[in-house]
Amino acid sequence: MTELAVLPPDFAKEAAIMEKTWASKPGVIGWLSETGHKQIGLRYIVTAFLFFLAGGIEAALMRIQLLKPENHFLGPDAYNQIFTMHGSTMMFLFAVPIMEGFGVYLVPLMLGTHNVAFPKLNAFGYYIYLFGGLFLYTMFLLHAAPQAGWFSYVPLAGPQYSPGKGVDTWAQMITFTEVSGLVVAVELVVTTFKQRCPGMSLNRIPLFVWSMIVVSFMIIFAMPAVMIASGYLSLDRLVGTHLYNRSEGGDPLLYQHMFWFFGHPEVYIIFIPGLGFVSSILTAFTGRKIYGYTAMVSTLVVTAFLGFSVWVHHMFATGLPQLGESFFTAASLMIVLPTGVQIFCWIATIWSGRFRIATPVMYVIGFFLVFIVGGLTGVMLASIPIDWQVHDTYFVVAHFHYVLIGGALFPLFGAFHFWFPKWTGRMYSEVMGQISFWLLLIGFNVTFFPMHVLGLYGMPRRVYTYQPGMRWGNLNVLASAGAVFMALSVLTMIINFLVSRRAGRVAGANPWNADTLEWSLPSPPPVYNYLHVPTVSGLNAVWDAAPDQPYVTGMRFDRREILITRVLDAEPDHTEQLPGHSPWPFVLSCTMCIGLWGAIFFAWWFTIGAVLSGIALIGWFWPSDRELEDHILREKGELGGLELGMPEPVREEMP
Amino acid sequence: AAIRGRRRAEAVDNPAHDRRLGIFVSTCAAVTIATLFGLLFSSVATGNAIGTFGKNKPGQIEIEVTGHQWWWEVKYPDALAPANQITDANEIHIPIHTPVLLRLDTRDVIHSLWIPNLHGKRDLIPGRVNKFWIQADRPGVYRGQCAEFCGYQHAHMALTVVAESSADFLKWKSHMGEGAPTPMTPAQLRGQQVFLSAPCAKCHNILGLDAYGTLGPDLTHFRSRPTLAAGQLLNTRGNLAGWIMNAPAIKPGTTMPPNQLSGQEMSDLLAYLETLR
Amino acid sequence: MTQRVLDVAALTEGTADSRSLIWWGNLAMLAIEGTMFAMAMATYLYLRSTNLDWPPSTVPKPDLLMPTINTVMLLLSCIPAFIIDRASITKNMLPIRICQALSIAVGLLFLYIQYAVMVPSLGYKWSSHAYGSVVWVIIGMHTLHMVAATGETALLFLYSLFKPVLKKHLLDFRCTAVYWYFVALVWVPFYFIIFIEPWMQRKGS
Amino acid sequence: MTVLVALLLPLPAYAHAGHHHLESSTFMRWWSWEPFVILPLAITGAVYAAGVLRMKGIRKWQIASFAAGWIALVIALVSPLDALGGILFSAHMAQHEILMIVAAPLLVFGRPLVAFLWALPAAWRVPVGHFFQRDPIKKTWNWITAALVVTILHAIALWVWHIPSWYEATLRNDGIHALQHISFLLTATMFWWSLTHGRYGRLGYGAAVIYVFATAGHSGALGALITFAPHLWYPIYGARTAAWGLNAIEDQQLAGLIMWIPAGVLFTILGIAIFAAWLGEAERRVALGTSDALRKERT
Repeated sequence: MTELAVLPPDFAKEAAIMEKTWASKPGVIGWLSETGHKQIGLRYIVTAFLFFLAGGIEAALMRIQLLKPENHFLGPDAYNQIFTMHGSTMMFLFAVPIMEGFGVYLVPLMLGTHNVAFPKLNAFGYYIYLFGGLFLYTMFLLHAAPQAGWFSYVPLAGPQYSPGKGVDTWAQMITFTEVSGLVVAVELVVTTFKQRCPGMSLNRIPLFVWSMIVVSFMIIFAMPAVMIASGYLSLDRLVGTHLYNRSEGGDPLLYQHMFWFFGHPEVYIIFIPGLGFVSSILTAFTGRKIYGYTAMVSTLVVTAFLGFSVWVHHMFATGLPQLGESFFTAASLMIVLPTGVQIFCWIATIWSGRFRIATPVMYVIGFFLVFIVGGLTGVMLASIPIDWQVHDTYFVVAHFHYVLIGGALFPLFGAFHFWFPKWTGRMYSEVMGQISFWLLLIGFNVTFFPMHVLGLYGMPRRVYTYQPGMRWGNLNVLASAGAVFMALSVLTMIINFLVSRRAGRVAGANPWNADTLEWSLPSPPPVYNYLHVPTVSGLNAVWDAAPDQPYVTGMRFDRREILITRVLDAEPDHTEQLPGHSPWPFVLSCTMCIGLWGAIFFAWWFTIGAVLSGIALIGWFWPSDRELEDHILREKGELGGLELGMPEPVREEMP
Repeated sequence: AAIRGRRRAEAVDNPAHDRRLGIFVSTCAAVTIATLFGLLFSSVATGNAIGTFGKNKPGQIEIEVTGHQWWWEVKYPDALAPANQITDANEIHIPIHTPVLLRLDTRDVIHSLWIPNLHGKRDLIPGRVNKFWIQADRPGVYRGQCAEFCGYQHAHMALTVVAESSADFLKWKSHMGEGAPTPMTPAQLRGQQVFLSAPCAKCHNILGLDAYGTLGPDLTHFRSRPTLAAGQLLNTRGNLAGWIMNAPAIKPGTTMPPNQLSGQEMSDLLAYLETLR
Repeated sequence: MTQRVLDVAALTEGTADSRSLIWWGNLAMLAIEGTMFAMAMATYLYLRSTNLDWPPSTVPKPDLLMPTINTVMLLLSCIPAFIIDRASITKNMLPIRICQALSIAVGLLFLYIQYAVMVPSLGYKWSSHAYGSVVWVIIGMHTLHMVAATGETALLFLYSLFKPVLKKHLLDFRCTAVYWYFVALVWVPFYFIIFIEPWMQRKGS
Repeated sequence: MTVLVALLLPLPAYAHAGHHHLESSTFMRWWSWEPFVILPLAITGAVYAAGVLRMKGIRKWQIASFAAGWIALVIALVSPLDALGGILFSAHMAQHEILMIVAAPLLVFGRPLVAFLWALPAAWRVPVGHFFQRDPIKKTWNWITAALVVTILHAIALWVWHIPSWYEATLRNDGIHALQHISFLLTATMFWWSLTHGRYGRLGYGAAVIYVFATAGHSGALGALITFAPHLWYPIYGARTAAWGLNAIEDQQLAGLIMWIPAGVLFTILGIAIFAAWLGEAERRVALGTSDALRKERT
């Protein structure tokens, strides 16, 4: 590579070509064959947010039902469906996908590349997620929703005690959303390790991106477990296997082990991106780099490691070996340490930086307050004698809402406000932002703090009603009242965003003076992201850039060409061309729906779907005309050679 | 494009400052570790104490609790004379100051027995027997309930634990061991016939009567129990009549079917059931 | 002021080795599927440890001959896969085509033997007992992967007969070869637990 | 965190301290002085010491690491732990874990191969070094120590030896027992060697973290299976354990737990150390200026 000292380019002309190369196609078919990461990322975010609203409405219905003892607002049938839907929606259709959406949207921007590594796969992941969610809600509206809880323990969810198609729907939804999760995980891992802009060595990857890498690895090793667990459930229900049937040699606890082997990492999969948001926001609002970068990254990895060995603490009440208690408690307590170190590093950062206040950072403060309470009750739950008392009570409900809303939702809402100017090019209203924050903080605590007390008073989870004389009534009224504030908060936020999107102040490229690469782009970013791949010379890309910070030249503008760099030091290695629009991801997700939905009703549909999917895959991988055209040009010598007789491959990092 | 319009933040990081921050973070981490150790030790010590207190103590008794959707079956096995086993439902009688070993099993799905004032939870899992110890030191009535979601009526699956002096307990036990009292009045006799001819006897057992159903709770001394339908209703005559007429309306999902009884049959049946004390 | 640039025009476009995106994607997919197989294995071992009667006494000792031949054949099929892998580096199409044809033949034969000989001789069904369920699940999972590996090879074979072979197809050949190793090797522990292990048990202990 | 593990181990035993029927003073005398164990240990230690004395390149912490690893070997193979392993499954498990994730990595961090080479007389050093650099030998070595290969080898060693009939055979026959220990120690040493000094050096530390994770995963799974098993895996321990006051099933649970949790914590520590070294390597390379064009020295 050479350095040029001249500044020749005609940016406008190049930009016009790039615009044409990367542009979206018009029309419905164009929309369905979109593969740009920003569009797909936004679709994830919007879809997941809509599911969040649905889950919120379900929560509100539950709160109404629990307002008074022996209430008849919802019967047990409706209530059990609704709490199952609430849990499944929030875990599988909202929390994970929305974090993935942020990853898909932000990671390529933060890394200085044009798109994710496998754009078609990315689009496929979105549709499969969407269809999984729509299928669940369709069945819900047809009164055939699952009602065995979001955890679907067998034998309650098994063929004998849950007749109907509800649990099958649930199991299939799991397959769909987990496929989508796995797809995004693969995307993000490969994108991050191979497509970083030159100069972004491992130790300069933004912390948010690290959090997404850690999450992606956790997804790769955790989500297969729940797919297998729910797959066995489907098989037991649909074709009569006995994997969970004790009387034929199966074991219901096998399901719990596999479910929580996934379920515990799942919690981290949800809140680790939240930690990434916090780091991003704090960097911008303290004006200094995060204190203890290496410690922050390492503790994320430690959390991931430990997350896989403590699933058993969800099963303390199943009667585990007494001897194991000290081990399980110790392992669960150990998780506190890495998370604690992160929090201490943030405090150190705030302490030594120039702290400014705005809505995003207020959400971060909310995160600290709420998440720490959740962490403390988590420490309590790690203790087996305490867990035996409060397990499956409202105390646990309070605990994990403090962890998940504190650890994921507060940072997420902060992230909404933080990146809103980047998405839309306009600023949100600060006043409304702060109003929605206070409503959420107050509403959340009013809703969930009393649940700790309810749990200690003995109110179990998942009861559709309770009896008078249990002293639970008033606290339930309080909790329901808090929910009103939470609803108002979300409403305020939506209105704020909808209005500001059109009428907000123009934001400019970097309203927060933040440090990561996406803030060097105009808001909203152009369809191709970077006209020239940037380079970075420090952890805080924007702040550390020299006045003449180099950018990359010599790449094609008329192809979707991306720069591949080396894993460790991000030295330029080679270029690759990404595919453009393609209808096949959509088609493939439809054929998979035929197979997997159909199988619920008649097993042969699975085979039909598999054959159709095979055909769709052939279409998917069929080279485009453009690739063949390039090939012909190459043979004529008009477009670089095909370098046959390549040297012995350099095996770089992986075997 | 190249990165344009960048502003460099003032350098806030200086080494001396960062050293202080390092000390802060490592001190906090050390304190965290120390605290966790304290918690670990106290937790394990407590766990051991409550997990094993009944072992090797004299005079312990064993009770078998079986979960059903949505009620509890309670058995008092008699090791010496298995035929003397007592069967009860939705209430556990225990003597005070005595360690009681509960053996937990389930007939259908997973349930979890939780008597908050006596101990934490333990799941009832198909195909395995979980055991745990409880002990009451004060006489009284303790409420317990199912803590693991078990379907439609998970909310209505409570039981009561009656802790009483050993003498009272033995008295209760011997009373329970007797069969049902013989009906005296004509109404009661007619009621007994209703019980046997209507579907009741298919599901319920009454000791000393030609009724051996095991799907529903044992009714031999059912009027001595304080509640109906696993803690949902007080065991009053009115509630009982409503329950027999149309149980699913009161407790949707219950396996107890509605019964088409004439007014006369119902009052006879109630008269008979009144005797089962 | 001058503006520095980093000129990458000299870099090659695309590679057919471990540096490329697809290679990494392939590895990630293998990690996912490897985890799934590990879960299937864990299921087997878990159920084995909770059942004293395992395999159930009604299950006859498995036939060893055909499954062993089949397994050895599958392992040997790594050799053509290896040749495809190596020959793709230099785009030497003749050995690639021959070995692809060979792989397809082995794949089909393996599947034929699995379903025409081995499965009927098992003596139980997935619905017979949990042992049957888990064995069938394992065989089914592996079959799906075998079908995928064979199908992928077949499609690449047919495609390369009629259409120009681009660099990305060379990469596809190599990734398919890696996938083939995976599908072949992952069968070995399952072969061991389904066919060998029942013979190693001292019954009645 | 190491302290945490160390403190964790005695806890369950502590809970049962009141019960054991064997006096600790009795079993503390059970040192094994098997020449087949003592001799190789002594020779290895001496050769390493000789090599280190002659050569300057090995750092102090590396020497300390080797020494610690050597002591761990003594604890595992010579101290009463070895004899106790014949009575208690859990002690046997602790012994194996010490071999595989304490001794093996510590020995490897001490760069024993370099030290051994230097222990040779000066005249031999170069030819021996050259011999190992020759193509077929180097290629074979590279292949055998490829991270994936050693990970699989180590996994096979771990799982195969836990098949009941095989494991019980080691308790009946000292020769088989020695073979088991050798295969655990050897594959583990190769595993850690390959990850830390292997072909790709620090470049490969990213992949190494995944291999550590995978190994932690399958070994933890084996531990979990042993912990939750309702029956004895190795009935031979049934009678032996009673003398210790644990019942055999509890002993088995303890063994499984040791393999699952303390070992998992050690894997985590080693994994994170490798990960941090990977990040450090990135930092070093950037500082060395391979990304020269990007540094901001020019204005």
